[in-house]
Order: sequence, then structure tokens, then C-alpha cells
Amino acid sequence: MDFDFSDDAKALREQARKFFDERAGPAVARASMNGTASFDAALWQAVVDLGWTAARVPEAHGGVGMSSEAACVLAEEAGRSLAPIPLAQALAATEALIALGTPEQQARWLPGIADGSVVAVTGWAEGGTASPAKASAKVDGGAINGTKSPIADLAAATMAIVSAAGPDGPALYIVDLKGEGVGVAPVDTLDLVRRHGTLTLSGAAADPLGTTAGYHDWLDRAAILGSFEAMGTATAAMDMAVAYAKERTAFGQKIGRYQGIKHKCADMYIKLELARAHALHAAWAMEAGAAELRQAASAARVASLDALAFAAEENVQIHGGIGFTWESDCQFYYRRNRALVAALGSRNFWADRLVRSLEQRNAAAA
Amino acid sequence: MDFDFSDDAKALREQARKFFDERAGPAVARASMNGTASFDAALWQAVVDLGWTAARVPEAHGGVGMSSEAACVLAEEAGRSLAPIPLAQALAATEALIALGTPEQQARWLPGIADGSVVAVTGWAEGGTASPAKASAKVDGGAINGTKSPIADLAAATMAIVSAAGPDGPALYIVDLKGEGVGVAPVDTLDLVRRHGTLTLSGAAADPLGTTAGYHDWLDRAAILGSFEAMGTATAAMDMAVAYAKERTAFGQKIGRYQGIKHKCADMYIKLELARAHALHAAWAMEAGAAELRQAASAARVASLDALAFAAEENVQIHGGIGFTWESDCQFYYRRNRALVAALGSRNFWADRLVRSLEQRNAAAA
Amino acid sequence: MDFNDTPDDAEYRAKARAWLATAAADYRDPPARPVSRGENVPESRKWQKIKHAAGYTGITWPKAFGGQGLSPMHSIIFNQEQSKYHAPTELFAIGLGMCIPTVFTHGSPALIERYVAKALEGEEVWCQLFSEPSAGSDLAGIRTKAVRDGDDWVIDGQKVWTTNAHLSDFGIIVTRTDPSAPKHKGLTMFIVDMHAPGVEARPLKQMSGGSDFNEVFFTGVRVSDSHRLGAVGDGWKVSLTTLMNERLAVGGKPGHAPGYRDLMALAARIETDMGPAIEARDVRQRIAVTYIADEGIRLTQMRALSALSKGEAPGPEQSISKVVVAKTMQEMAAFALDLSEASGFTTAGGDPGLHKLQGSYMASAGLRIAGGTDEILRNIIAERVLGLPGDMRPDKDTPFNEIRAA
Amino acid sequence: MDFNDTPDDAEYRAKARAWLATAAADYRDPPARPVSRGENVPESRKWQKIKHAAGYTGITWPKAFGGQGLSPMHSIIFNQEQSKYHAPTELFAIGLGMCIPTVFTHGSPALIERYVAKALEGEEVWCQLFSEPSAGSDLAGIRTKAVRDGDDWVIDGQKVWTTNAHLSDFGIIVTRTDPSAPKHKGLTMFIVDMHAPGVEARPLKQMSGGSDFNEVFFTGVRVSDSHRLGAVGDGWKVSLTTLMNERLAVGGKPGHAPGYRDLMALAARIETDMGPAIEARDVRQRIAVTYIADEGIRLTQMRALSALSKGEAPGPEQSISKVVVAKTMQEMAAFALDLSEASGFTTAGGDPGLHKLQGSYMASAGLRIAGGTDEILRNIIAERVLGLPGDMRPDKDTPFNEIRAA
Repeated sequence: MDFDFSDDAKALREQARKFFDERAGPAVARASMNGTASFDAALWQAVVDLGWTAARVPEAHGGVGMSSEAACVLAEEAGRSLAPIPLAQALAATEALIALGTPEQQARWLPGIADGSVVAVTGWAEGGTASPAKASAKVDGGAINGTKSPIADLAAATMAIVSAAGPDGPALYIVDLKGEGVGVAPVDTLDLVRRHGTLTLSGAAADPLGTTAGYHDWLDRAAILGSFEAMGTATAAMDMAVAYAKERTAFGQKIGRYQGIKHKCADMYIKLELARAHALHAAWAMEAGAAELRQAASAARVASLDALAFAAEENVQIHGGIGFTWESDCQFYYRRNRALVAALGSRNFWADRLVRSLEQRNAAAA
Repeated sequence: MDFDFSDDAKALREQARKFFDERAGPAVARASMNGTASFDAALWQAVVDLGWTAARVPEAHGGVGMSSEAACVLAEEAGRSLAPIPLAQALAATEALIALGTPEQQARWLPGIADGSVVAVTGWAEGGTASPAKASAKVDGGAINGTKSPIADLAAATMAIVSAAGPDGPALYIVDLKGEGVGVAPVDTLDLVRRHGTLTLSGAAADPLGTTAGYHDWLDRAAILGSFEAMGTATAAMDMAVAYAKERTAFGQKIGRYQGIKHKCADMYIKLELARAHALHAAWAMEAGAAELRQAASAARVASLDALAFAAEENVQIHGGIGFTWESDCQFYYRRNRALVAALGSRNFWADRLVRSLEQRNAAAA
Repeated sequence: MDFNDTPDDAEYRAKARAWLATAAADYRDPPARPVSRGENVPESRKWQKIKHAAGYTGITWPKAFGGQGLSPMHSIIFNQEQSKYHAPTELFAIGLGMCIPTVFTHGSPALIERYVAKALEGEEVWCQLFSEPSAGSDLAGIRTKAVRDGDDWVIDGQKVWTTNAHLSDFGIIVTRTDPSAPKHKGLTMFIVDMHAPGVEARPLKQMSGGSDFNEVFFTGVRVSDSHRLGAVGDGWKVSLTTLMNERLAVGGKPGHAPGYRDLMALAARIETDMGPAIEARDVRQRIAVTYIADEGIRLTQMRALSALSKGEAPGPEQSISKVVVAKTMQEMAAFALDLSEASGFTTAGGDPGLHKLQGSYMASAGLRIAGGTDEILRNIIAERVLGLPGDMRPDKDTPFNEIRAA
Repeated sequence: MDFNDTPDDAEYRAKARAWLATAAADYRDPPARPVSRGENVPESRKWQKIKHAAGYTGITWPKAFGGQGLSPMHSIIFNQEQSKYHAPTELFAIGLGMCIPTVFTHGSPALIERYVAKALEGEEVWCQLFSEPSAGSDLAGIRTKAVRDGDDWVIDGQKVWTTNAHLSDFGIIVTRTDPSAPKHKGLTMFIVDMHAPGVEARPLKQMSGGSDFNEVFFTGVRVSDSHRLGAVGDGWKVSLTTLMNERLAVGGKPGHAPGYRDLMALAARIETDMGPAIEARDVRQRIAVTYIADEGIRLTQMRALSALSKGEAPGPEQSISKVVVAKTMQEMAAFALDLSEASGFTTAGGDPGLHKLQGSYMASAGLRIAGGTDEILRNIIAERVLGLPGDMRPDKDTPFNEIRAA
């Protein structure tokens, strides 16, 4: 048994952690928040140069052809470092193209993603209260009409993979953002570092990417990547809280000595390790194409959102007054928590999806 | 403003606390558990002699004619002391007769309740998973058929007020347990102190007590008494936990010095005081016949069940190994917690009822 | 039980209500546009003077200090009636609620003569300079020092979380005057002139984006010994007077904060994949839990008012208020934002109910800390109400300058 | 990633499976009626001897002590395969898992010679005598004393929570031999003969009604100094050997305990006023939360097995197991009983799924305490995994007989 990442994936993780430790982190996130650019272009170029957008792209399309484990570790490290670049979006889009794309679609888009000439984003939301199970945008004769919002990192994107109502339910469509009928505008959100946009589609050309079943399969894969990202962010919040608890003194003791603080840190760790177990399982299911994919992805998503919300909220609390200031880094995790919930549908959607997949498994076994 | 019990009710509470401190408590509960009698008859006779079953009964029917506050404080003290007597049942039955009974019904039953010659119980459950909103027992031509179970203190009862399907939904009926067609059998439950029974009705005479609206009104009143009982039991569990936390030493300190224990005790108090605020409000609404009755009763019930579950569970935890032994008194609160949930419908039923009453209030205001 | 006023209280309420109907007529409607604290100073002064002339200031203060010598219930009744208008009252809340009672309790006759009446009449604005970056929950850990120099003291250090510092004329400040004494014993309190050279107030921006507080830097600020409050070394005891008043003030739910009604209204508007959100069991349970907290705290405050109205001291149950309110706000807001999916994340667009909940999600993280963290408040409940022993305090008797730095 | 055995592991598993198919054939079906622990002794001995003869005992022990000298993964593989049968293995679990490794790590050659082989062959049953009424979480607080008398020691005191004490031939016992030393330093461990005069084991009834443990009273029990394990005063260090083994053993979910599948099955049978329980959002969320805990712990254990299988040490994440399992059981059971209304309260009648959940509600209260309370386990995670400082320990260096009694 080998229930762990491959040595290749581990090496990539180490490399990414080292790189982001040097080049990203809260200070870079703050600079990005205070700036006007939609993301950190220099950092993004360095990431492209390191070949990380190419990691998952097959060699035939100019990539490195690594397993999906590579995408998982990159998502986790991007989440940990808060790196203000569209890497998580690129990974989710790449996964969609690999899993659902025709050879032509792959040949058209993957080389550009690998070499950085294409900046790809994904988007399902339509600004309202609907879950990822719904899409109102409509495709008619290859032209798409509707509004997708918020989409992370939209401003700099050159292509988008969005959901729209297909014949059997929502399905994915590729939109070349340089084409006709495409409107892009910024939209304010609770996350001040990761910029989001609204995509208005008025008869833009829409290239179908898989079926409704394919859309749901992609949702699971994107949720797995999102779980690793959320775990990375939660880990950084926990590390920040633990470091402060070791350093801050009140009433003559390090505050980490008080069980009120200490047990909170332990609970962060407990939630995170539960999430990690499910995320690893889901990573295995994704790579192996296992029947447990939906169940594992749903569990990983719910567990990682729980871990992130708790770590982000209690990190502020452990820091006390200083943690509530604008100058503190606590806000980045507190706000990103909301971004990652919004990115792929809330806890309730995925809890329901998990139970539905368990019911289907039971029905199949009966 | 005077948001507190009347001096009369407070005096009765003091009297009851003093009496139960001397005559009831965990040791008496244990003796009752280890014995075979269905309740402590001597203690019950003393309570009847003190006039507590007569407290609410109008003077015209041989009682003292106190306000419903008297029933609240008696329920709380009975709950605190775990007294193995059918007092909570007598209070709930009395409330039904006062609120819904015809002069004839009141004249027939209340004098007996007041002087102890009638032991009255109430029962809505039918052994399954239905909430108090349902009743399957049927009344046809004044004869009732069905099974009501579990009913607390049934073995010694001489009359029962039970729900059955009326023309507009469940309604209450009085059954003389000394009549024909009545079967009484013990039923085992998680509560080993308060004995329960199954009432099998096969064409027994059923005397209708109010309408379906009256039944729901009674449910609210019974829930308020039940909230005071649950608060009393929760307070006793909290007091036990706090006393142990002050006395037990581990690692060179009283365990109450550790925030892990200390904050648990604070949380018990917080939940209990929230419950108390709602219970007081509900007591006022009951006595004043206020429009807020349903809303206040539902909130008091949910809050008091939350307070009791937490206090009962964490009291065991604070006691550690010794708290999990048969010899420890912790089990009485842990088990009674389940009895008080079962007594009147679960937390979910009452949370839903609360929101429904808020919705109706909103609709009326709109 | 009876939710009505006693005859006495009713009479006072009727009188106040009648007076306000005329005197506060200009404040019947909210201001046409939001007014900054700074802009509000003249208007605040004006209203304070009007009230003062009519005998509605210092309601609970002794008559000797210019007060009305009435009970806390009278003060509450006036505030309840006043709160039906949009009169500007915030500017003087801390000065009259916390600072000046400390001055007339611990100050010399000369200080009382100089400061109390002017504050009461709205002439001068006050702030409270207690918290420091390394003295939050552990207030006795303050490092701002005051060193004796002839008839003066020279103050150096930094205070934080100071409300209205930039608008204040005076402040009460706790300083360390004897670093070789144990931490609670080497403190002394002074009145400091906020316009004196060396005092600099900077706005402190919060995580939520607002700037409700200041940082205040003191560099060689001179204060005459005549402006000392209480004896040298008694600053801890003196500050307890102020804090006792703060604990009474902090606690209830912030007036603008969303509650269970907002969650109900939101849920009534949301259609989930499985039907209307308001029909879902988890949503109904969350509404119920929020109602129990919100209304439970309101009713608990009614219990306190009831005690006050009978001339009794409020019970210890008041201590649960803030810890319940803050965490309930955060949990409800998080639940509501989850329920709102994408629209709970975007801050643009047109749902004011949702924006209020977003604001509450941000603000509640601060409310769980301000005026005592959740953890400190649980300690207080456990120790003062339930009688459990205090935390170990290894630094209690150590000279402050020998305590290892944080 | 790969959930399959390595080739080596697969070979060992195949061999064990083949052997069990014949050797354990009688245990293919569960016993026709529940068998008490006492009744089970001869059968347990028989099965232990059969395994011993075939080389399936002491799998991880050094060959020098009669073991097989294999890795923990081999032991786990054998146990996985063995658990597919209903063979009686409980009686020897504590002796071979905890006591005898302590004997061969700290005992004299003569003790190893006398005891190890007999235990391994199933001749003699062992128990572990550590906890005391006043030494639970704080194990070093034990008061059972051993006083030197010539070549012997005389033991007086009381132990508690001792599994199988009434069936045991020997036990390892921690005693206080120097009350004037600090609490961790005055302890010494011995092997004690459970049939010796002055040893009395009484069953200890639990809140849940069962009696899985004993209290053991020691009155003037003589033990030869030759039966000491480790040096005089080294009992704390020696006991850590035993406890390290216990922490590995305690943790996973009890085999019979209900999990998310039981909640799903129950919810599928219940019709609420608002429709099928399984369709309600709060029920589905509870199932999801329970699945995440149950399966999360199972997967976390897979991570440990994976490390073992690669010859690495399992990571610190194993430490979360028991605290998650116990609280999840209690919360799920309470939820299920609430959902079941009246039928969740009555223990008579015919729903075995519900009775299992009722049992779980009672048992989980004990599981949250046994083998380390929720609070102690959180301390361990925070201190050993996250590196936070330990609690204040004012008694650490105080002579035991000067520590104020509990």
C-alpha cells in the first residue's frame, strides 16, 4: 500500500513551497491588494517559466505530462502562499480540457496554457443564490448569452470555460475572450487580494466541452483541487495562529499555555488532518478514475471548507485586537475563506452531493 | 417592570427546594432505581400533604388557586431534585384541565388531584417516530382505541389525558384508568429512575377535553413546565460538575483552573441563563395569556433541551472515569436528558414550531 | 410578572417623552446623509447643552457633582426614549459614562471643580487611554511609562483602541510609574491634555475596513502631578472604577447588527435546489438558534432592568451577554453567506440585507475580541459567577521589569 | 498512490490467509450465543497455542524473545486477516500488546526467561495495573505504595479500570516507593501475582450497565524485589513503554460501534412531519459530517499503514483518532435518538439499529474519557504535534507527600 503522493509530486511540492516562501506570502498578497493590477504578473511569469502551468499538459501538447497529483500539490502550495496569480484557475481549466476536450480542443488550448500565452479561467456562478447544479446562460447555434459572475482572475484571462444550460442540464463551453460578444468588468467581493470579474456574454462563440455528465465529473475534479487549495490556506492560518500563541504573553504566560487557546489550535489541526485524509483519498480517486470519485471529492470539499472556516475565524480570535487590524495578515485568510466557498458551491451543496453518492452506492450494492 | 416571579411563587420555590434537598436528590433517585416500586410513594404523599398538587387547583375545587407561576417553580425544583414522583405529570394534567376542561370535568377530577386521590398523567407518544403533531389513536362514539407509549409514571396513575385523532387533528381525551378496556404495562426506557408504561386502549371510555387548538395550546403550556423541569435538572448537573471541578486535583491543580474545564462550566451557565430568560418570558406569556405564548414556549423548550443535553453530557466528561461508573450520580442526568426530550417532542419539532409562529407573527404584521 | 413601568418610572418616562417631543423634534428623522464623527462635534455639543439645561445629563450622578441623583432605571428610561430620535449622543458616551465618574471618584476637589461641569455641559470631550499593543486582555501589562520630574510627570509610550482620541480634549491614562513593583502595583492614572505637545492620535484601520479607533503616541508629554487620579501606584484600583462602568456599557447587541429577522427575511427570498430555503430544516433550526440567542440576551437585559427598577442589583446573568451576541453574529452571518452562494461573496449589487450580513461577518470577528475576548469572558463567568479558581498567574508578584518580555 | 499491498506484504497476506482458512475454520461463524469473558478462557488459550505453533504470535517481537522479528505491517496484515473470523483474541491483547513488551524491555534475564514464553504460548494471562481513583489523567499521581521489607516489597492500595483483572495470572503494577521524591520520580514498577494473598479484583459497573473493567484492591501483598521492572524510582519511565504501546492500540473506532451507515439506514426508515427524514437538509448534513469523521479516521489509519508498509514511522496525524471517534459517536447517537422521537427513548421493542445507537449514546460518554480524555488528547496534539507549551505544573518538583491532597 502506498497512500501518499508519488516522489515526483512530493518533489514538486517541495519546489513550490520553497519558491512561494520566497516569492509569495502575505506581504505579496498585501502589495497586490494595495495595487491596481488584477494579479502579480511578474510572479505569474516566473510560475509559467517554472513549467507549472505545463505540469499536467500532455507532452504531445508541449507539457510535462505529470499525473493529477501535480495539480493537487500546486493547488495546495498556491493556497498556502496566497499567491496573487491565476494558478488555481489554470489548473481547473487544464483539468477540464484534459478530461473532456476533443483532440482539436486540446491542441488549440493546452499548448498556450503550458507556455503562458493563454490565461484560462473557469466559471459557473451567475451572481445569484443558485448552486453549481444550475445554469441559466443559454447556448443557441454555437452562440452563448448570459452573465457569469464572479469569476476569479477574469481581468487577465484570454479564455474561459463556463457552464451554460445544455440539452440535459448544465454543461461546459469554451469561450475565446478575445472574440466578439464578450464583456469583462471587475466585480467587488469580500476577497480584496484575488480579483474577480463579471463576464457578460452576448452571442459570443461557445465551443461545447463535454456533456452534462462531463460537467459534473469536472466539478468533482475542480472540487478536489479546491480542497487542496483550501487546505493550504487553512494550514497557513493555523501556522500563523500557533506561532503567535507561542510568542504572545498575557498574564505572565505564553497564551499557548492556556487550554482555551491550545485546544483551539488542536481543533484546527484535527479538522485539517480529517480534510487531508479525504483530500488524499480524492486525489487517488481522480488519478485512478475510481468509482469513488464523487464521494471522495464531496467529502474532501466539505471537510476542507470546515477546516478553513475554523482556522480563518479562530486565527483572528487567537491574535486578539491586533488580529482585527487592517495591518494584520489575519484578514487575508478570513476573506479568502469566503472566496473559496463561493468558488465552487457551498458546504450544503457538497454535503448533499456526498450523501447522494452514498445513496447511489447503496442502491447499486442492493 | 417586574420580570421575575411573584413573591408567592418565590416563597413556594424556596419551600420546595428546601423540602427536596432534604427528601429527594440523587440518593433517593438511586434507591428508586434499585427498587421495584414505580415511584416513591412516601415522598409523593408528603408532596400531596404539602398541597403542591393543589397549588394550581382553583379554590372552588378544593385547591389553593395559585397562578401558573406556582406550577413553573414546582416543575423546576422537581427537575433539580430528580424526585421519583409523578409531580411533573400531575402539573401538566392539571394545566390541561384548567385550560380546557368543562366545569363538569374540572369538578370531577381537580379535587382528586388536589387531595391526592387521583394520580393523573398525560401522554401523546405512540412508540414510533412521530412528533406531537400526530396521533393515530382513534375515538369513535366515545370509545378510544390505540396504544400510547411511553407514558411517564403510568403504573400508579388513576387517570390519563391522552391525545387521539380528533375531527380537526389531534385532540385530548380523558380516560379513567379504572374503567374497562384499559391495559397498562411497564416499558423499559433509557431513564432507569422515572418508570414509564404503555397504555393500551381497547374501547375505553374517552371524554373529550377541548379541541385541536386546545391541544396545541396545552402542548405549549406543558412545554413551558417541561422547560422549567429541564432547567432544574440541568442546573443540578452543572452544580455537580462545578463542585467536582473545585475539588478534584490533577497535575497539581484543581481541574477547575484549566480553561478546558472552566470554559465548559461557563458554557453550561451561558446555555442555562439563555434558557432561563426564555422560560421566564414563557411563564409570563402563560399567566398573561399573551399572544407570544407559542413563540415563547417553543423557544424555552429548545433552549432548555440544549442546556440540559450539554450539562448532562459534559458533567460526565468533567468527572472523568469516576463519572462513567454506575455508582456515580452523573448517569441520572445523562439518562433524564433523554426522558425529557421524549416527553414532549424533540428539539427539531419545537424549533420548527418556533419559526412557524414567527412567520405567522410576520404575516399578521404585514 | 409585569412588563409595564412602575408608577414612578411611568411618570418619569412620560415627562421625558413629552420633553423630547419638543426638544428633539429636529432629530425625528435620520440625517439625510451619513455624518462623520468629526463633523458631528458641534451638533453633539449643542444637544448635550440642551439636555443639560433641562436636567437630563448625569442622571445617576450625585447632585454634588452636578448630577440628578436618580437611579440607573431613570437613566435607562431616558436613553430608551432618546433612542427613538436620531440625536447625536456618541461623542460624550465614554467621557460621561467612564472618564468623569473616575474623576469625581478619585480626583482632587480642584480637578472635580475644573473638569466635571465642563464635561457634563458638553464643553469638553474625553477619551479613555488604557489598552496597549502588549496589554490587551492582560491590561496590567501596560508599558507606557510616566517618570516624575519636579512637579510634573513625563509620559512616553503608546495606547491603542482609543475611541474618539482625535476629537478629545482630555483623556484619562494609565501609566507605569514603578517598573520595579509587581505588575498590578506600579501603575498610576492621570488626566492628560490631548492637545499637549507630544500627543499624536492616528486612526487605526480595522480588518473590516472601517476606522472606529485610534492609536495614540505619547512622546515626552508633561502632566502636572496635580492631574493625578488616586495615589501613586494605585492606578490599577482606579482603573477598575472605569472598567466597571465599561462592563455595564459593553454587552448588548450593537444597535445596527443584523439578527434573526434578517436571516428569516433572507431565507424567505432564497430558492434552493431543493425548494425555498425558509422551508429547509437546517435553515429553520439556525433561525431558531439565532432567535434564542438574540431574544435570550434581550430578555436577560429585561431581567436586569427589572432588578434596577426594584432598586436591586442586576444578577450575574448579565455577564453572558457579549460572548453570546458576538459568536451568534458570526455564526449567523457565515450561515447566511453560505446560503447565498455567489451573491454572498460579491459586495457589489443591490441586496442591502445581504450587505448587512457581510458587514456582520467582518465586524463580528472584532466584536468577539473588543471589551474582553470570548476566552476572558468565559473565565470571568467561571470565576466570578461559578466560583472556579483563577488561572495560574506566575507573574503576579514579580517586579514588572523582571517579567520576561513578550 | 496505490491501495494494494506491496509484493512482500501480499505474499505474507496470502500465506496468512491460506493458513487461517484451515486453522480458523471453526471460527468462521459468530458464536451461537454471547460468550462471557470468563467462559472464553479455555478457547482463547487454545487459539493462542495454535497460532504460536504456526509462528503467528509476537510477530513484531525480537526473535530473541520468541517473536518473529517482522515489521508492524506484518502484524497488521495478520490481524486484518484474523479479524475476518470470530476467533477469541481479546484475552491476550493487553498482556502481549503492553505488559510483556515492558517485561522484555525492562525485566531481568530471569524474569524474561520465566514469563515471556508462557505468555506468548497462552499459558498465562496478564493485566496492567496503572490507573487509580485519584490518578486518572494525571497518572503520576498514584498512591498505591510499595514498602521495602527485606528481599520483598509490600504493596497496599487500589487500582481501577483494570481489564481482565479477575482472569489474570499476573499483572504489571506501578507503585509509589518514595513519597518524599517529586511525583514522577518516586515510582517503581513490579510484576505482581494476581493469585497472591491480599489481591482482590471486583467488577466495576459502568454507567452504561456493563462491567468491562475491575477495581483491584491490594492489602499487604508481598512481591519479591526480583520481580521489579527497571530501577527503583524509574517506574514512570518504565510505564511510558507500556503507554506508548497503549496509545497505538486505543484510537480507532470500536469495531461494533455504529457509524454513518447506521444513521443513513435509520433516516431512510423515518417519516417526519415534513417528509422522509433522509431528505431533510439537516439530516443529510449530519450524515456527511459523520461520514467525514468515520471515513476520515479510517483513511488516516491507512496513511499510517502506508508509512509502516514503507518502513517509515506513522505521522503525528494518528493522534487525532480517538478524540474524533468518541465525540462523533456521541453527537451522531444524540442526533439519531432525537430524530427517532419516542422510539429513541424506549429500549424495549424491535429495532436493533436503534438499540445500537442507544448503546452508542451511553458508551460514547465513556469513550470520551477512556485512554485519555478529550481534553488530555487535545493537550497532547497541541504540545507534541504543534509544539505549544505545556500547562503550568506547579507540583512537578514538589515532594509527593507535600502536595496538598485532592
